[in-house]
Amino acid sequence: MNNPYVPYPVRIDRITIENDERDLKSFELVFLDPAHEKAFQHAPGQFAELSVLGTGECPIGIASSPTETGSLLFTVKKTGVVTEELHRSREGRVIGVRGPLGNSFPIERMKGKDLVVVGGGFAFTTLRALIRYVIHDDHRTDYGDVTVIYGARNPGELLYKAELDEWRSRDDLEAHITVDEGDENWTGHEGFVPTVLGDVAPSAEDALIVVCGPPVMIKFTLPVIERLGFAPADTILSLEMRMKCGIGKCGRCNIGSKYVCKDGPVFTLEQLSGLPAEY
Amino acid sequence: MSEIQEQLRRRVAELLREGTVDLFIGYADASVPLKSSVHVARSAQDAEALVWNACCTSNLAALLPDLLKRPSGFRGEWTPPRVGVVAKGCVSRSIVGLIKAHQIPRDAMYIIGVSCGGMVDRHRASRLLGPAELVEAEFLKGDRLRLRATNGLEREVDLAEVLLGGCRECGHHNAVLADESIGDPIPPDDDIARFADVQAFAERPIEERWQSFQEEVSRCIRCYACREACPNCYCTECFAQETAPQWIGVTTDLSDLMLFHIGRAFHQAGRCVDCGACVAACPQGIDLRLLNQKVNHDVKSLFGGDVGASLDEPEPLMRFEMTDDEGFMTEP
Amino acid sequence: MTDLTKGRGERGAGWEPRIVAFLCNWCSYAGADLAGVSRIQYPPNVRVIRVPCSGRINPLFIVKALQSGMDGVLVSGCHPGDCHYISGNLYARRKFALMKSLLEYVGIEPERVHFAWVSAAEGIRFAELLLGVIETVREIGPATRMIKEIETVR
Amino acid sequence: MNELILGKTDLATFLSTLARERRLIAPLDDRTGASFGVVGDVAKVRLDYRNTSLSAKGVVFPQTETLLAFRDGGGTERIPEAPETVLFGVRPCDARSLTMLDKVFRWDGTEDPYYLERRGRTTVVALACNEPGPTCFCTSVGGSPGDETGADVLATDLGDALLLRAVTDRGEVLLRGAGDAARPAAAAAAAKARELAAKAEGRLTPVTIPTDAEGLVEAFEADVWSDLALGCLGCGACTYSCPTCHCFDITDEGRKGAGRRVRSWDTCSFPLFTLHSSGHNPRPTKGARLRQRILHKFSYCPENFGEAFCVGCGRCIVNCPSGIDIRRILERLVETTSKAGGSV
Repeated sequence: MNNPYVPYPVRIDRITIENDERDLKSFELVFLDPAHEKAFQHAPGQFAELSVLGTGECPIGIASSPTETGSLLFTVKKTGVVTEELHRSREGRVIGVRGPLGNSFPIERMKGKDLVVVGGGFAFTTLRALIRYVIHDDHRTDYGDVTVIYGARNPGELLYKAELDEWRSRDDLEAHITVDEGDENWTGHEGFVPTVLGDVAPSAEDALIVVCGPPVMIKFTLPVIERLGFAPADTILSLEMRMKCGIGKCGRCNIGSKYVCKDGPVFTLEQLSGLPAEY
Repeated sequence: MSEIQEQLRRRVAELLREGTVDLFIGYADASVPLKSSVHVARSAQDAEALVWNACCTSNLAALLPDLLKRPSGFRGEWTPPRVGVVAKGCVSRSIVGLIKAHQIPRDAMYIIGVSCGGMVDRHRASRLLGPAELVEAEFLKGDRLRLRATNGLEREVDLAEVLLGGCRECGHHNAVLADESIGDPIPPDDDIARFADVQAFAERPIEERWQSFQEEVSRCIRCYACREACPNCYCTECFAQETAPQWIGVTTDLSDLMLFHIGRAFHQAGRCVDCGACVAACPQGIDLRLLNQKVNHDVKSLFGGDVGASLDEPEPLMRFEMTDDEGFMTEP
Repeated sequence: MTDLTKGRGERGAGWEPRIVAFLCNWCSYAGADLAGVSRIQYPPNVRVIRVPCSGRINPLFIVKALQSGMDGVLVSGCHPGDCHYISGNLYARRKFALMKSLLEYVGIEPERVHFAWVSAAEGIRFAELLLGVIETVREIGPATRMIKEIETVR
Repeated sequence: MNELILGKTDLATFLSTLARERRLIAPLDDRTGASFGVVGDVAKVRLDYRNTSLSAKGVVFPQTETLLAFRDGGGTERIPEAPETVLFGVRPCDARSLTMLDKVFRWDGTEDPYYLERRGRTTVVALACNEPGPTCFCTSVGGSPGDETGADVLATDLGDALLLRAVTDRGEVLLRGAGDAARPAAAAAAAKARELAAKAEGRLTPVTIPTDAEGLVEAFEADVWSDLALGCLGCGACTYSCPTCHCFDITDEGRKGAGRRVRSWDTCSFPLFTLHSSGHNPRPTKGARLRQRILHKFSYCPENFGEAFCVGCGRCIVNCPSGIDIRRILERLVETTSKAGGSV
């Protein structure tokens, strides 16, 4: 019986600091054992428990797409005991990863449809995995137009800055990057994500919209999504919840009868509206 | 006790009808013998369920901070509800402690003081029936109590024999702070040997003390009923569950249980009114009083004072004297 | 299968008591420093933790040290009246008296936990105090009570 | 071979044979009445208790257990080498609760090796209830004083003897190995057992249980919860003594690069249970937390596992410091939700 509580050992290959405040870092993790790498087949939208023996575990979305072989990318904000220990770690340290956990974005159902990806702040991690998967040469033709709207408080807080520029230059992807407050050399949008989404007004016709961000952004974005004509069944969200086991046993991450770690973290707005408002 | 109950019900109904209070906290019957439940009356009709008997072991002061504090995330102007509470001696002393600690505003409360002859220790009474479960308890004339078990076994006993430890040594039968009082005051009985159990335990050899301390805390299941039942435990984050720093492990290892109980008892210094709510709340029947009373004894003998006796008496650990004892210190 | 994560020696040959000392920065730490500066020898059994004032010492520090397997704990601050913060030591004295009494009451050997006042000028007195504590702890042997043994790989 | 009579005088020899090659756990004298413990002296085993204060779940789901041990970054799993165990004298409600825990720890094919290792080595000898107590309500949640669910052997106290009936193969193996202390039972014994069970069943007062899972969720917004929770202290006494509560925490311990990852019981009554590191808490009030305990048992588990996770043992009623009675909560809920459910 394989033990779902035992993490795969991985080495921190590269650490990149993502924002000026230095409380957001991306960790590239490499499996020590190729057999583990083969076993760890994930899909965009899934998460994993990062394990630091002696400190604990924390659930973090997988930021790399399955098309990026060789390593897994996790972007971690320093907020708690385990994330602080991760931020203190140096390249070369061996930690653990447990997963892949939870469900993924409905990449099959998205085929043949236009995609609108709306992200805010550091919740952009699993959305990056989705975008990288969709625009990958093997998959791009399966999907229609792709519109990305991603916002952060200020330019310094934007994740994956290099990639954002590359996406903006692509012709098969429409990327709108916005910040609440620009600085002198900021040339992109200036405004909150919901307003930019309203201005860009992507068509809801035969399209799915994926939105992930801090609660305040979700609160103001959902009405805009509704106004644009996206049906609740076509509005896809990825939720965050306090988690420990990640495999539907420890009883802590439920919303109504659904466990965010097992039945989520990806839900449609339609599913969510059927659940009690306790998230 | 029952005339106090009648008067209490009538007064609370009036207070609610007049709107002097928005809600009144008291006791009601529970479905388990020798136990009462916490009852919140919002209407005159609710007041009918209020009871006053020898099973009212909860310290109602423990519920006041939650009710009288601005709910987290509340927008706009918030005024605390007018809360009424029935207060026996120890509950009123806990209320005094909470007022001094700025946890509850005096003016938002209407306190009905009651004279209290002591509450039954449910564990102590049930133990008289062995493993069979206590099914029925009946208070008889002359402060007697008849107990009946599932297997029909019956025992009759003096109430005094099964009272909570704190009640047997009680020095405050009447409320020290109240807006009105019910029941004629009970005079203090001065000839009781206070801290007798602490003295007896302290005189036992150190190995024996260590052995029984281990036995007592090894029964703990970390459910924190003792902490949640205690009015002194109003911290938003308890040292026992802190993660940065993590003082104790989230385990039932004996060492972690010991640290929890030593830490909890130590935090009672100069604040514990010996109401026995923790002893009554513990599902494992642990003698928590063993530690609380030791700290109370030391505070009394070293620093004097009477816990929760008056609003203007400063807390013993919030002040010092130049002449404080140093006998415990080590000289080279 | 329980294994000790730290090398806690048995009373056998070569066992040396391990003491942790919480010293207040302004007096006792300075006193310990003075002892060193004036070449007064005192054994290396002690690990010093400097705290701003004896008033900063949370009684949980003491039980946490015992839980981690320390054989002895010394807590030292300024003499009453000398406290850099006027009354830190005076408030602390009450807490220390209660903690010492409670620990002994539950069965921790009184020789394990020591409280003292050492001023910045008392280098010799600090060394003597420390020698006394080490000998007292040596007499009662290694700590066995309240220690948290964490199961791990050998 | 599946029905034996064991005279009370031979009980000691029967238990000793069991205890010889297995770990025997049975109710022993305890200041809270009776509590499960490893049996040293078989004479200490009690049969005259109504139920233990804590449930028997600790035998298969201990309050604290090591998941992994590690040193210098390398971790190894710590699957327990659980001994063959006989859990003797467990009441039918507790035996049934084990089948519910099985569902959680085997849910959707994700198997919990720690629980299943212990569970697989445990033989359950249940003791039917002849005298249910005032806080029992097993018949209202699909159980009964003579229920066999979850038991490998069902014992019934006939007064001077115990009728032992093997329910599963594992039970049969146990009885076969019990030596000659017990002899095949006459038909009359089984009839008497059934009669005792029926009499016991008659003494239980039914409780109206909300059986409509969705209907209950409609009560989610009702302010009945904050009322019900006013007296609640938010402690773990009810959940830690409940046989079907299975929530747990995972934390790490260790010094200088060596230590362990521990699983320990946790409860939805504590605010820290769902507190996000951002400070947000989806269940900020006692009312929300009490709602989770009730809805998890009577709405979410029926939906996920097909049955309410309550066996009617009444421990949460006996152990609640504030005298909160789950039966009153359930009745109040049935009133509040439109569709009333009778007893199952």
